[in-house]
Amino acid sequence: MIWDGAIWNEYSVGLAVAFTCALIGFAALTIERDDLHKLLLIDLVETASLAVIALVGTDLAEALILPGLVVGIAELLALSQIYLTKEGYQHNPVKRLNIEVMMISPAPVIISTILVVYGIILSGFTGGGIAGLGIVFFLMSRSFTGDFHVLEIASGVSWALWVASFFVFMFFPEWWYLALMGSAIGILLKVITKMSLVGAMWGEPE
Amino acid sequence: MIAQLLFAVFFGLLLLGIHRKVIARIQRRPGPPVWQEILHMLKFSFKTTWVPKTASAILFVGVVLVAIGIWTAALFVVLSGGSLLILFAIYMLHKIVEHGFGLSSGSPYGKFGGVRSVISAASEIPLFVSVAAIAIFTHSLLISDIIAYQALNGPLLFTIPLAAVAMYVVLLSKMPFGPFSIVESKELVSGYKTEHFGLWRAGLEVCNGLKTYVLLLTFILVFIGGLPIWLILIVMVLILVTLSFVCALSPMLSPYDSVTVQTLIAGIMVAYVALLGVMS
Amino acid sequence: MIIQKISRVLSNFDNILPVFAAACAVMSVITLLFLPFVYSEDQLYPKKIVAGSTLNPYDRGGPPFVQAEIVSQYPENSPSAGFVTAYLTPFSLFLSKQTLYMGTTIVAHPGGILDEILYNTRGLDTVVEPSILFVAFAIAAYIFRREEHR
Amino acid sequence: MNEIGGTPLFFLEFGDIVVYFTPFTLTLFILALIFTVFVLVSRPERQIDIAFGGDAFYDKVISLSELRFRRFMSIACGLACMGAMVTGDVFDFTLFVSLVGICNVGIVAAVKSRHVQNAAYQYGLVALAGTVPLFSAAAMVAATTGTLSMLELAKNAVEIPLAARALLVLGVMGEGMAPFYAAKAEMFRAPGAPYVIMCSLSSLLIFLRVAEVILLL
Repeated sequence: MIWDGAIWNEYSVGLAVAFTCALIGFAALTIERDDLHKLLLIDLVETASLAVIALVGTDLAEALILPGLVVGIAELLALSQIYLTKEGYQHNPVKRLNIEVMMISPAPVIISTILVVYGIILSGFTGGGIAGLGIVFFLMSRSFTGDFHVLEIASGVSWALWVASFFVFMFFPEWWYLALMGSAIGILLKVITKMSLVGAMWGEPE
Repeated sequence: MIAQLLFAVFFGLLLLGIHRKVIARIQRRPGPPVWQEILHMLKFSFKTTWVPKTASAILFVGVVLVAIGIWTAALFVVLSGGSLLILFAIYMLHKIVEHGFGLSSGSPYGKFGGVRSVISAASEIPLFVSVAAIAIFTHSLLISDIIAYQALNGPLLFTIPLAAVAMYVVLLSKMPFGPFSIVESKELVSGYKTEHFGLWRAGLEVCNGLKTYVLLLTFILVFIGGLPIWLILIVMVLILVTLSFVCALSPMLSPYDSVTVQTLIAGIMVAYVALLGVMS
Repeated sequence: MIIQKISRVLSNFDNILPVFAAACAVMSVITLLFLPFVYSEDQLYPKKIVAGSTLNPYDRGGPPFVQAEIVSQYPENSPSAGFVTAYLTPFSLFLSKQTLYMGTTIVAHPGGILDEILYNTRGLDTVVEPSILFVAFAIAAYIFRREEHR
Repeated sequence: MNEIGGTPLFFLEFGDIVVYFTPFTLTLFILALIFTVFVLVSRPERQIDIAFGGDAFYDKVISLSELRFRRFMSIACGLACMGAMVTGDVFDFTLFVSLVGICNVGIVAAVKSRHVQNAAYQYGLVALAGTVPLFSAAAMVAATTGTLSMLELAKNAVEIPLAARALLVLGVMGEGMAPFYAAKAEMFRAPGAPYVIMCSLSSLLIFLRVAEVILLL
């Protein structure tokens, strides 16, 4: 009864492939005992779910992939921090990127400034990623005494900005341009702060 | 409405009294008088009342009000023939109330009673399964529609006996002294209600009476159908006596075993309803 | 007794991931058995590839600031749908004129196609999504900072 | 539409995502609201252990910052719950559910004990794994029916694959897993009753809601 009637269209073939991948991933998860490997495997399985979303094959799929991806990344971020704490790993001082020829070299500053400025021009998600990369680069090559209050406030502001622009979109559609720019800046800030947090957690010079 | 509410409270407490009496007689004890639970409720109403110093005051008091509120709402839903799903939502949220009672006091005994209440949430899954089974046949979850369906096609008890059994198990898990009543087993003093005394305890007793009344009433309305009120009360007592027999004759399971047994029942029910769904 | 054995396994939270993963694996197999599914051709926000467009694969046609056609679920709820789609910032316009292969970059700008759905018709999704990110960020930052202060 | 949770009382439109209140979802919404208010206004209880062999007692002290953080997480959890209760869109529902999942992990993770951290990590892994069936289910609904709106799906125009429904339930089970293993964790011994209650309340609420969603589709 399963086989007759329905045709094996592209969508079903795609689903078959994606769920086979998920199956392999989950099978590995059932036997894996090491906590860190579990985390990595789950990240792998997540990719299969993104594939299932992508199979919708419309613009809607793209709108759904972004939240799906973000949820995965966000939970990964939180979980890896919990992992570090629970295993009692000390904050290992990582040697900073040793690319400076002289003690006070402006090179990293210039590179990261270029990245940040370019990111701001791009704006949106990609822009945030690039600008954040600039800050990560800067943090890794400079000494940084993590001032998380600033990052948290920036993250909160970006979140509030996004929600505010959403409401503008919904209730004052004639001001859509303002809302669009607001949310673009919001997402930019959001991605930048996340990247900087990653950079700051990465390691502090001793 | 008020009269019905009062009647439900007192009759529910009377049912609990009968429960204790029957268990006592099975165990060859004289047992307390059947109106003992009503006396309890009245006694607690006039006792000194305050809030323990260690408690989280607002939650400690608020949860009593929530408990009475949700079961009053439940009675209203049943009497007005509302959605079965709302009723069962309230029923499941009763877990949170028990949890709140236990945790807000700061006493370790209350706390563990509350925790046990939450881990046994699997006991509620059969409820949804029986809801799904009912929905397959009646295509509606409004209690009034279910009663109308049964008036036409005979009691659901005979159509889907296993769903009725599932709901019976759920009733059983809510009865005191039963095999699943791990929330108030004796090693936890009085379980989640250890620290609630005075007026708060009276509120809890009111809630218990209402709960027993509403659950038995729902069971009858959903699986047997609309009966005249005097017959409903008699059937209620009959069902209660069978429950008391089960409670008196079975030992209490250890907490995790109780959860496992309930989960297994839930699994069987899911398979049963999946089968029903495929067949229909 | 078998029940006691089962409860011993289930009561240990180190075992919940294997148990859950096993359930997921079984479910994947069941899904595979239920294949094939019928793909509904009547989709929301359909995508068409306009060959030769610099905005490929995100071209929806329409000059800037003119409403483009969008198939949404409840068009009456989003009267401004399609405006954002048709809009390109001066910089994105410049990029799109220079090269054929910058389509995906343009999406990242305010005014990209993706933004239309993200910001407008499915805005609530994207409100929840930064909230998830915000909460996860707060957890990580809180735990990290507490370790720092010790 | 078939009336599982009663007739919708009113709608709130956010573009394609329509939030609607039936008697059922409204009941759940109000309960989530009541408990969120409790979290907001009530102070955590204090725990006292009597020292063995005397009348002296120990008072458990938990840092203010931890309590503040857990309160923040519980409020976020309450808001996420309210969203999940009333949203009328399948994908939006899955997103709210994953927000509930991560908040639950947050409430647990803040407790400063190695054992609890371990538990939080395991719950977190399950929550993360739960997003796979959850999002897959939503995507399969979208692909096979061409819509995500529950109001449209309730019209039963196109049959949704049974597998998609089962995946949805499995995903919600993964996200709401944490409280059911809570007895093992020390988290319940740490003060903060209102916050822990939010953890189990949210799980029960999303279970209730997914039951409605499944019956509705």
